[in-house]
Amino acid sequence: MKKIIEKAKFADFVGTLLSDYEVFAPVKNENGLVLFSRISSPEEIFLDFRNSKKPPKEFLFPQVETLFEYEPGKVKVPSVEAIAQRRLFLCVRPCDVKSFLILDEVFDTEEFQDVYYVTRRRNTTILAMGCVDPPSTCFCTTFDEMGPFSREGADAFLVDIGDRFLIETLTERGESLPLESLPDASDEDVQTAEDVEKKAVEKVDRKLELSKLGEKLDGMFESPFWDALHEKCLTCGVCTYLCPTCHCFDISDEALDSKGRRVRNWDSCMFPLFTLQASGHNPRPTSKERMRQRIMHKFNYFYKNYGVYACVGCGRCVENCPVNLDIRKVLEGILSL
Amino acid sequence: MNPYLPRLAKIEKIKIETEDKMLKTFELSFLDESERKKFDFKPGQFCEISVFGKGEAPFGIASSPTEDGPIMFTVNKAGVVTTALHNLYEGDIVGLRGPLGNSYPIELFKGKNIVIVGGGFAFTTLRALTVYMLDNRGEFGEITVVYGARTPGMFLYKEELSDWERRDDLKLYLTIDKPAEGWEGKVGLVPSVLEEVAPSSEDAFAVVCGPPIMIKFTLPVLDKLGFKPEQIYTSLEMRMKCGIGKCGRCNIGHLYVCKDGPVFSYAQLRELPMEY
Amino acid sequence: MEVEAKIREKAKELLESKAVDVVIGFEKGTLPLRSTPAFIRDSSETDRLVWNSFCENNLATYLNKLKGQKVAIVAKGCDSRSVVALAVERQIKREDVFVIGVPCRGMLDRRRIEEAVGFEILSALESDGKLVVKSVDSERTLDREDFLFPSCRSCRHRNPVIYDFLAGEKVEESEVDEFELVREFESKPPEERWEYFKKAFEDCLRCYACREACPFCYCEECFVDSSRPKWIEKGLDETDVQIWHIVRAYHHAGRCVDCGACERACPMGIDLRFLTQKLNKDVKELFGFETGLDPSVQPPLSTFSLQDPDDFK
Amino acid sequence: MAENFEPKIVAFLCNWCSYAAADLAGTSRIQYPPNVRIVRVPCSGRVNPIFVIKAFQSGVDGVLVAGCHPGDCHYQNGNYFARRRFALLKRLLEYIGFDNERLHLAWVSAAEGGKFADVIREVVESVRKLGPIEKLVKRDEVLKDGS
Repeated sequence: MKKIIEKAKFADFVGTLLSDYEVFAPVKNENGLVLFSRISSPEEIFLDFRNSKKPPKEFLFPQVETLFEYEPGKVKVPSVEAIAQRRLFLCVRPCDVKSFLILDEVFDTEEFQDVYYVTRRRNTTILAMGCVDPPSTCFCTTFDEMGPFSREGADAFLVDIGDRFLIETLTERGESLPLESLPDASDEDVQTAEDVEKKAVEKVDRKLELSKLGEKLDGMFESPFWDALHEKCLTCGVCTYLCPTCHCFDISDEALDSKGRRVRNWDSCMFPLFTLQASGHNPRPTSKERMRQRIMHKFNYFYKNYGVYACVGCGRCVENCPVNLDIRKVLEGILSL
Repeated sequence: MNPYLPRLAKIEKIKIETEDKMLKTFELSFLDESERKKFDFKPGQFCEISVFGKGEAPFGIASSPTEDGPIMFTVNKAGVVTTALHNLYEGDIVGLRGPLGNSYPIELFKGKNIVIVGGGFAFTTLRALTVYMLDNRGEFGEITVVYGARTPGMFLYKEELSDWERRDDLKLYLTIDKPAEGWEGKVGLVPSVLEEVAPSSEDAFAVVCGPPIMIKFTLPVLDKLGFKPEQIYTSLEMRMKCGIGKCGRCNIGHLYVCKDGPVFSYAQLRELPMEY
Repeated sequence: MEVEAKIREKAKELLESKAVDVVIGFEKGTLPLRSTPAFIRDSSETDRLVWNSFCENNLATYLNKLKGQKVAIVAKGCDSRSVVALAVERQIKREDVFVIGVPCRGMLDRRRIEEAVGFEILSALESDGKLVVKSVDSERTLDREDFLFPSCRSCRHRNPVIYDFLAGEKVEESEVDEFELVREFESKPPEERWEYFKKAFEDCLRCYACREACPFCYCEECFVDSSRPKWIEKGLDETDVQIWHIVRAYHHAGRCVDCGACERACPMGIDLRFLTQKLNKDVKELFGFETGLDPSVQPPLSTFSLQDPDDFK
Repeated sequence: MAENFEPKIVAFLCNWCSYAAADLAGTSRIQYPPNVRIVRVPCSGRVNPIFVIKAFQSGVDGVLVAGCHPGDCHYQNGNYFARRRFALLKRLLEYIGFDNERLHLAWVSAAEGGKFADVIREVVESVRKLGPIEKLVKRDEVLKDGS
């Protein structure tokens, strides 16, 4: 169904959400960064943003997570209830919503189910919001059925049509949102929303043609392309820590005498310890192997294993790389070989 | 079922395997007996052993599925977890997660001649495979074992090796790098001994585990003996954390050593990039 | 523009004469207001080299990875001090590095520019002290002095301290008190200082961009990566993050040239110079030392003087 | 609360002078508060500032670093390096608003058993006045030790 939320009444709408869900929405913090965080009142929401600095992935796959605590002879797993509250992600961009589907491929396999991720995922309703004015760093339209208004993976979808939002429910979870009191969307509203959508899709013109990518990558493991590419890379963790589809993690124990816990932290293929073995051997010692691994993983290996690229074209790595190593230019370089 | 949750296990027995005391064999038994019954594994699989407060590390299962009771692991003292393990005593509690990974292709090996080539301390899962075949001796053809170590004191499972030497249904060739007094067996590196033993590649499979340098010189010998890549298997070691194909680090090409391995055929490895 | 032409010409000459194996400079970035490091090995490609107000990286950080090669490096004032200090610490051989010095008027902070104009900038043009930024439908002219990086605003070494070739005329040095903000902060009450310290680092991701961007973070194994002993945990615990930053800054006492590369690399916009500038001030006042100015002087923590101040009772 | 608060103090004592002074204080039956836990180091120059910061993070209320008087160092210049290191560390910790009187520095020669006891008493009293440490200490309900 399609309904209308007047912007003036958006705060009330969020108020009703807050009574049923834990709501996570974009917030501008004191240091001026737009991050998704849990809100306690509608006023905290900040909507004049292109996309958040850190992806909302951090609320399904947190940067730090206790797997279990232990005492001598006893292992205590955090109760599932602790992470099973009803939650709602508000105003998530379509690329980030798609990243959840990509993370599902890794964490929600039937052989080994990551209970921490899956519990949160299954209790989260996703209220996405289309990108009316996508920036030049975005290239989401490169990926099939992806774009500033793609609805895949969302329970409901918001379109900003000037002084109001058009909200469209896409799943029954979306239907269960408190929309009864809202007026239905008029044909005119629907038409305006479609125009906004069309304009936005055209704006994302950096569209790469990836059909040949897999076969090119297969043949180029020893290519000198990687020698030229990696030189300026600093092997810091910015591109991986701000990426919505990066899923690598480290497991380590934190202990004090006989008590402690096992913690899962984000990890990065760029870090020295990622593949360093106790013998001192490291199959990926320098930025060359690591940059090659990052590109191969996202655009070759992940595709081979799961049939989808591990990239949604959100542009965060493009914007934040300290040396402006632009992944779009990398892909264009590979495709032109 | 939480795949990251280790089961508690007690160290029943600790045995020092090598003269430099860097390798110890641990026999672990689950605190909860019912876990042992559920723990059915195949030779070649591994487990993640937890030393609480220090971390977790992957170790090949050295005991064979045909041996019930405690599960055997041989640990080389190298990093944080292995050093912590070496500092533990019998009766201490550790965590055990597994069995993980694939195993040697037992079905494929049935009725075939098996050549086992081991080097240094990489004889743990090879022991599991050998004991499994000896306990189901009729199902396999000729078994040839070539096992090399630096010095006589560096062999693992010495008592069993002497038992195997006395068996007539197994050809065992032990070799050490340099002559040592009191040693009558072969002297020489594994690849040269293998060439001398020259097992037939007819209807046979070879399983090779050992330091990279040994593998590098063993492959050409196997090739000369007529072993095709699909007839040669090995078990690889990579840095691992989750052990279940999620934490992203142990990949060779698109395959994860923890989930799609650790056992690979050389036909598979030739298709993958040389990044291990 | 003429500085750019000089850089290109010199680079071409160096490569053609085989004096160097590679020239590290800057080329046009893929985003407006961005230049990106360039590694030029073929003399026909030197036209890729550019010079503008967005050449913000300290290229000296790459010297650690190119040991043994003859390298030419485009260096601003601060970068040239890094070359001196790296040579003093015997990480590079001075004779292996050809310094193409560039007098610098300070680099511009793209994040603050974007925040000031509010629209997404698609192109930018620099002309004598002004910066014209354009989006699809609007345009703004800005005064570059208002958008200098903090380290550039308090910079007293705009001209390279060493160079084998100077691309362009020297600029007048500023007499600004580089530790003015530090002195101001020192006068604040402890609780207020502690609150600022806590808030400054709360967004830290532990992505280590600050470590990787700095020419002086070249340790084989950083103390955060050490497992035996494990000094701090790898997560986002407040004290682990704080200790990471305190010890990282402390490790640069008497080794930091205040180029600001760490701050520019940080994706979360953290005030990283807050700690390093305090140490630079103390090192100057207590031991009379400034990093990277004099190749013959030992860094302060690897030497001592009998007349050092004494806090021990 | 401050009166019965018993601060935990860690003292890094250089083996040749301040550790020997502690011995001397003991053999001379000089009384001093038991709050101090001594870490014996070869020289005050061996004390890495991260030892001090790690101690505070682990909940230690006060740290003393003691070495030989300048000129007496068994290794000639270990204490001179320590002097520079801790001059910078003390000012940096003060700068970030950390209560600086938790870090005490002292030269105590092997013959100064009395001075050693006085220094310990002074450190314990000054840290007792500050109360338990709050800044930089890891507050972690799981990892909190018994006390």
